[in-house]
Amino acid sequence: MMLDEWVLTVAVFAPLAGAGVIAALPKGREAAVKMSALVASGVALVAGVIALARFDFGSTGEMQLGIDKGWIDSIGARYHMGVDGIALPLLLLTVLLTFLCVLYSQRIMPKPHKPKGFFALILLLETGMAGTFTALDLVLFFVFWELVLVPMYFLIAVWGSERKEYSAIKFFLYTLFGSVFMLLGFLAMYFRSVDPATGKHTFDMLVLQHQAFGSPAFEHMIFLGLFLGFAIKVPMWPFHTWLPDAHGDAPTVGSVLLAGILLKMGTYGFIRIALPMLPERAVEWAPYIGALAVISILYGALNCLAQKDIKRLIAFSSVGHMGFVMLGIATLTDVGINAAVFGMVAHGIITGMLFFLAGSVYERYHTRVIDDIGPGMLLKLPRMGAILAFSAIASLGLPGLAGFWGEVLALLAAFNPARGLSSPLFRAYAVLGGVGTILTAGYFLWLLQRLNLGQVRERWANDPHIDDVRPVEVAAWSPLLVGILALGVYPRAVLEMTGGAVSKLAGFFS
Amino acid sequence: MTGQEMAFLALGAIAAAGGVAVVTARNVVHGALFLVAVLAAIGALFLLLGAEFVGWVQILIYVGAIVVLLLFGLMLTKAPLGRGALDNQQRGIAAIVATGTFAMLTWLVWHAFGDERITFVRAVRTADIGNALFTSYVLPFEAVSVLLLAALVGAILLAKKD
Amino acid sequence: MSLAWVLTLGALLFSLGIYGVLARRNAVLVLMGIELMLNAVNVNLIAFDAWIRQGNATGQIFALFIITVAAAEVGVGLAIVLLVFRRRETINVDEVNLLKW
Amino acid sequence: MVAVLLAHEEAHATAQAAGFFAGNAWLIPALPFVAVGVIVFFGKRFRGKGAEVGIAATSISWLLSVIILVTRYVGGGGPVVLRSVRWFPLGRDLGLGLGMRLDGLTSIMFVVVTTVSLLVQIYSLGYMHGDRRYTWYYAALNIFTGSMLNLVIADNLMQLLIGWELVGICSYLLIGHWWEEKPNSDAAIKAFITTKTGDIPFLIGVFVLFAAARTFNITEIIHQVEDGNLSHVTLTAAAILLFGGAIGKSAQFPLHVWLPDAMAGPTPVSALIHAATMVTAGVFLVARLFPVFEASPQALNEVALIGAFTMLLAALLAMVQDDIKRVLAYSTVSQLAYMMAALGVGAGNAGIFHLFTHAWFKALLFLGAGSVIHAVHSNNMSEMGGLRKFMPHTYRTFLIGSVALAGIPPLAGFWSKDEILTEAFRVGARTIPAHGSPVVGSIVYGVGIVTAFLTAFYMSRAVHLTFQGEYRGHGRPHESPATMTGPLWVLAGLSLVAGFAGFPGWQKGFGAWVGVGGETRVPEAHLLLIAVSVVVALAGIGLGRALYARVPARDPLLRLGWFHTLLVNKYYLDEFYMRGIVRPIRDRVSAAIGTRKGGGILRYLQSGDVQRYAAALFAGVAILAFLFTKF
Repeated sequence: MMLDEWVLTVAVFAPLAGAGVIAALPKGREAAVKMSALVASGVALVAGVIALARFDFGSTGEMQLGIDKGWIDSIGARYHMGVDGIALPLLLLTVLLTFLCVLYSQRIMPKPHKPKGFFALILLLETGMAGTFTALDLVLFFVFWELVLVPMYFLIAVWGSERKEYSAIKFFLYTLFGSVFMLLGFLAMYFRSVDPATGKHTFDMLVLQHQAFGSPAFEHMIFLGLFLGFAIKVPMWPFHTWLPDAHGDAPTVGSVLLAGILLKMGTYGFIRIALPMLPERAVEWAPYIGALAVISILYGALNCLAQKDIKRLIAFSSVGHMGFVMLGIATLTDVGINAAVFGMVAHGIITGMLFFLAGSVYERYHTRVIDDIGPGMLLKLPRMGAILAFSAIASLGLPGLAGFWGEVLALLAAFNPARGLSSPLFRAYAVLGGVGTILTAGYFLWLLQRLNLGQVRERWANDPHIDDVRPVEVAAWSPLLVGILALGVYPRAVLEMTGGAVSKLAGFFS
Repeated sequence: MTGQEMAFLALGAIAAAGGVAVVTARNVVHGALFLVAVLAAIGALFLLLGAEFVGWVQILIYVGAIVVLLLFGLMLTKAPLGRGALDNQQRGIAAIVATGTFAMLTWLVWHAFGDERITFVRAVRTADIGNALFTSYVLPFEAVSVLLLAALVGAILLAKKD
Repeated sequence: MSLAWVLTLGALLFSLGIYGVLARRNAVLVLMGIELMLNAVNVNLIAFDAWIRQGNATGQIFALFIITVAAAEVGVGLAIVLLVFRRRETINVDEVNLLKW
Repeated sequence: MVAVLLAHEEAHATAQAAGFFAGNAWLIPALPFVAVGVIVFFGKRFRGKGAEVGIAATSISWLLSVIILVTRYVGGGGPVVLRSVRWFPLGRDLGLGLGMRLDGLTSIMFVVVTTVSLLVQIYSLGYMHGDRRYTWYYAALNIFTGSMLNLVIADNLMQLLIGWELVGICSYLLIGHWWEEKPNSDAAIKAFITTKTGDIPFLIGVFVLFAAARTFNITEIIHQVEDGNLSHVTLTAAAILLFGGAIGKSAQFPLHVWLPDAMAGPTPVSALIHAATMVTAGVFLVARLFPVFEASPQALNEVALIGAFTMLLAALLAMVQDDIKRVLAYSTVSQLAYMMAALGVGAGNAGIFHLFTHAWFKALLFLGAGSVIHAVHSNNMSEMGGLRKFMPHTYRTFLIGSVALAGIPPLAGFWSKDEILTEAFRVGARTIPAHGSPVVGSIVYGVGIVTAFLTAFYMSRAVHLTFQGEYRGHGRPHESPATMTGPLWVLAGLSLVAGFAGFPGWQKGFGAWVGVGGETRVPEAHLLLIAVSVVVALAGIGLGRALYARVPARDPLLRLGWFHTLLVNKYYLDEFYMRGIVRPIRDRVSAAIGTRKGGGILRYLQSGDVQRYAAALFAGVAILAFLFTKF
C-alpha cells in the first residue's frame, strides 16, 4: 500500500521540507516561521501516529512500513527505511518530543531570538534523528547520524549560554571523533560483505546481520570502531565529558532534544548495528561494556552530588541513567534489551521533562545555581515545584512511574546475563547498579530539598516576574507528564512493541 | 636494463635527492630551488612514461608558476635561516612517521604490484587528452574551473590589505 | 620497466612530503611539503595510467586536475600565510595554535 | 506446610468458589488509588477539601476487609484465593503478572491496615484541620494506604516490591509534610535513603530467588522451596538478602536510625505509617516468605539475633527520651524486633499475632500522643504533666494503650508478647523442634524478658511524666474534639479485646487463621512463664512509678553516668553514619570527582598544534592500512 511505504519518509522529511520553507520565508515574518515549524513537526507527528496505527503488533520482530529504493547504485547504497518494535518507540519519541519543543518555543525562545534559524535548525535536527532511527542502510544511517551534528552545534553555539562556543565545539569534536571510527567500521563491514541476492558488497543492515567479516581480530577492530562511535554518543564513562558542557550550555529545547533523543542514537546503534552484526564479538565485549556502564552509573550519581548547577546535575543524571540502559544491553538477554529500550523511552520523557523544567526555571530566575534559586521554590511556584518533584521522583526510579522499569529490569537482567557471560561478574554489576540507585535517590531528594523545600528566599519572595506555569508550558508538558505515569503503570505499551524484535535479537545470543 | 629503465633510475635519483634536500634545507630559497629540481625531474619522468602533455604542464605550472609563487611567499614573509628557525621540535616523530609510512607503502606496493610491468607503448597524444577532457570529463573540468575561480577570489580576499 | 619501481618513487616522495609537513615550522616550507605529496600522487597516477594504458588516459586527466587543485591550493595557502604574517609577524606553524581552546 | 499453601492447584476454581468478596479482594487496594485521583484533581472543590473522598474509599475497603476476614474465620480458615492477570511480557518466556494472593495473613493485614488508616483519617479531620496542604495530605495518605494494601495482597515479588517502594516514598512525603522547616525534610530524606539502603539487598534477594526459581510468583516459589528444588545456599543467600530489606523497612539494627527522626511528620502519620503498618512490612515480608527462611537455619538465627539485639537496644533508648513521640518510636523499634525475633525462632504465628495486637495499641498511643501535642503544642514531656485533669479521654485511652504495651493481662499486648516468649523458651528448652538453634531461642527469651521489664518501665515513665503531677507547659490545655477522641476509644477497645483472638486453646488459636510457620504448633500456656512475665512487667511499672510519681528535679536515670550519655547520644550511631558514610560520599568523594578537571589526557592531545595532529593522522592511517591489509 502506498501509505505504508511512504509514511516513514513523510515522518522523516516533513521537517526538512518545513526547514526549507522557513529558510525561504522573508525576514521578520516571525509568526509565519513559527506556524510553519509547528505544522512541519505536526505533520511528522501525525505520520508517526499513522505509522503506529499501521504497525502490525503481531510481528514486531519484522521490519515494517519498509521502503527500499535504489539510491547510490555504484556503491550499492540504497534508500532503505523501515521500523520494527525497537525503532518505532524511538521514532515516536522523536516526533513527539520535537513537536513539544516546537510548541514550547512558540512562546519561550532563548536569546538571541532569531526565530528563523532556530526553528529551521530544530526541524533539520528532527530529520536527522528520525532518519537515524528508521534507516536500514548504513550509508543512509551515517548521513542522518552526521546530519544531527550540525544543527545541534549551531543551536548550542548561537542560542546557548555561558561558555556556549566551547561547549558546542566540544560536542562537535567528540561526536565527530567517534563517528569517524564508526564509519571505518561500516566500511570494513561493507568490503567484507556479500549480498547473496546480488553477489556484491552491501550496506544493507538486514543483510549484514548474517555476514561473517573475517577473522575474530578483524571483527574486534570493527567492533571497536562501532563501539567508539556509539559509546561517545551515549555517552559512557570515560567519553562523557562533552555531555555536561553541551547540556549545561545548550538552550532549553536543545538540552531536551539532546538528552531526550540524541543520546538514544548511541544506544540504538548498539542494539541495531553492533549487536546483531557482530554477535560473537558482542559477547566478548559485553563484560567490558557492562563495567563501563556500572562506572557510568556510579560516576554519574557521585557527580550529581557535587553539582551546583541544576542543568549540569540533570546532565550528569543522564550519564547514570544511560548507564542503566547500557547495562541492560550488555547483558545480551531479552529482558535486558527490553529494559534498555524501555529505559531509553522513559529517560527520553523524564529527562526531557526535567530539562524543560530547568529551562523554565532559568528563564524566570536567570540563574541555574541551585542554592541561588532555592530553597522554597515550591512555595513560590507551587505548580512548577510540584511538577519538578514529580519528575525528579520519576527519574529516581519510583515504581508506578516510567523510570522504574528500565532500571529494575536492567538490574534483573544483569543478575541473569546471557549464556557465555560470567554470572558472578554481572551479578556484581547488578549489586553496584543497585548502590547506584541509592545514590540516585540521594541526589534527587537532596536537589528537591535544596531547590523546592523550605522558606522562600527573600530575594525572590516578591519578584513579580517569577510566575508559575504558563499555558504554553502546560500544553508542552502535559503529554510528557501523562506519559511518565502511563508508562509506569502500563509498561506493556512499550514492551509489547519491543518484545518480538528483542526476542529476535536475543536469539543471536542463545 | 633497458634505456628507459636507466633513464628512470637517473630521474628517480634526482627526484629523491632533491626531495630530501627540500625537506632538510637550511636556507628556504635553496629549498625552493631544490623543489624546482624535483618537479622538473618528475616532469621528465612523465614524458618518459608517455604522458607528454602532463609532463609539459607539470613543468610549466609547477616550475613556472607555483615555485615562483612560493618564492614570492618566502620573500614577502622574511623567512629566516637555519635549522632551529625552520624546523620544529618534533623532527624525530616526523621522521618515524614518514619512515613508517614509506615502509608501509613500499611493502604494500611490492606486495600488490611486485610482478607488474609497464610495457612501453606510444605516447598519448595531446589531442586525445583534449578530447577526453571535453567529452567524458567536461563536468569535472567545469567544476575545477569554478574551483580555480573560487581560489582566485579567495586568495585576493584573504591577501587584500584592508 | 617494473611498475613497483615508479610506485616506490611515489611512496618516497610522499613520505618526504609528510616529513616536510610534520617537521617544518615555516608555513611556506610546509606548503612545499604538501607540493611534494601532491606530486607523489601524480607520479602514481601517471604510472598506473601507463600500466593500464586505456584509450582515454584517465590517469593523466586526473593528474591534470590535481595540478590545477595544487595551483589553487598554493594560491589560497600563500594568501593565508601572508595574512597570518601580517597579523602575527610570524608564520611559524607551532606558534599559531588557534585550534587549541 | 499447611493445606492453605498447597491449595494452589485449586486456585482458579476457588477464585469463583471463594465468593464475591474474596474473589474481588483486589478492590481493596484499588479503591484508595481511585480516591487519590479524585482528590488530586478535584479534591479542593469538595466541601471537606477531599478528606471525605479518602475516608469514603477507605471505609469501603475496610468493610470489604472485615467481610473477608469474618467469612474466612467463620469458614474456619478457608483456601488461598489466587487471581492474576498478565501485566506485561518480558522477553520470550517470561512475563509479569498483577495478581492477588488472599490467605489468612493477607486478611489479617487488610483489617489492620484499613482499620488504622480509616481511624487515622478520621482523627486527622481534627488534627490537621486548617493545614495548608490538607488536601494533599489526604491524597498522600490514600496513596500510602493503597500501596500498603497492594504490598499485602501481592502474589508476586515484583508487585510486592512496587508496594514496598511506594510506601517508602509516601513515608518520605508525609514525614516531610511540613517541609518549610529543614529538619523535617532532613528527616524525610534520611528515612527514604536509609530504607532504600535496605531495599537493595531486598531487590538482590528477589533476583536470587528469581534466578533459581525462574518466577516471581510467591506461591510458586514457596512450592519449589517445599519440593526441595532450590539449593540450601540459594535459600540462605536469598533469605539473608531479603531480610536486609526487612531491616530497613522495619527499622532493625543497624538501619533503625531513621524511625525516631521520622517523628518529624504529623503524628497521625506516625501512628499509621511508623507504628501500625509500613514498619511492619518487614515483618510481613519475612512472614510471607517464611518457608524460604525456614529452609535456612542460618537465616533464621540471623533474624532472631538481630531481633533480640534490636529490642534491647531500642528499649534502652526509649528510657531516656524527653520527646514523647520518640519514646513511642523507640518502643516501636523494640516491638518490631519482638516480632522479628518471634519469626526467627520459628514462631511465625506469634510474630504476626504481635503485629496484630501491636498495631492497635501503638496506633492508640501515637494518636493519644498526638492529642496531647495538639493540646500543649510541644513534643517534650518536660513541658507536659498533669494532663490527666485536662484531657480525661486522652488520659484513659493512653493508659489503656500503655498497659497493653507493658503486657499486663488481659490486655492485647500480654497475649502476643507472652506467646512469643513462651515459644522462644520452648525452643531454648528444646521441648519443640525448631529450625533455628536452641541457643538462639534461649537468648531471645532472656533478652525478651529484660526488654519486657524495660518496656513496662519506660511506658510507666511516659505516663507519669505526661499525665501526673503538675502542668509545666504554657497556656491551658484542652481536650481534643470528638473526631480525635472517637478513634482513640475505638482503638482502646480493640487494645482491650484483640488479645483474645489468640487465647491459647481457643479453637485452634490465631495461628490457624494466619498459618505462618509452626502451623502444627499449638500455642501452650505455661503458668510459670506467664507468672514470670507478669511479675517483670509489674516490676517495671512499679519502678517507673517509684521514680517518676513525683516528678523529680533531676532525672534519676542520670545516675547511670556514662551509660546515660551513651544512650542520649543514641550509641553515636547517627554520628557514625553521618561522619563515616554520608558526608564523605556527599561532600568529599563527589566533590573530588565532580570538580576534578576532567580530560587531562585529551587536553594534552588537543594541543592546538596542527602538525602534531597531522603526525597522529598519518601514523593512524599507516597503522590502519597495515592492519586492514594484514587481517
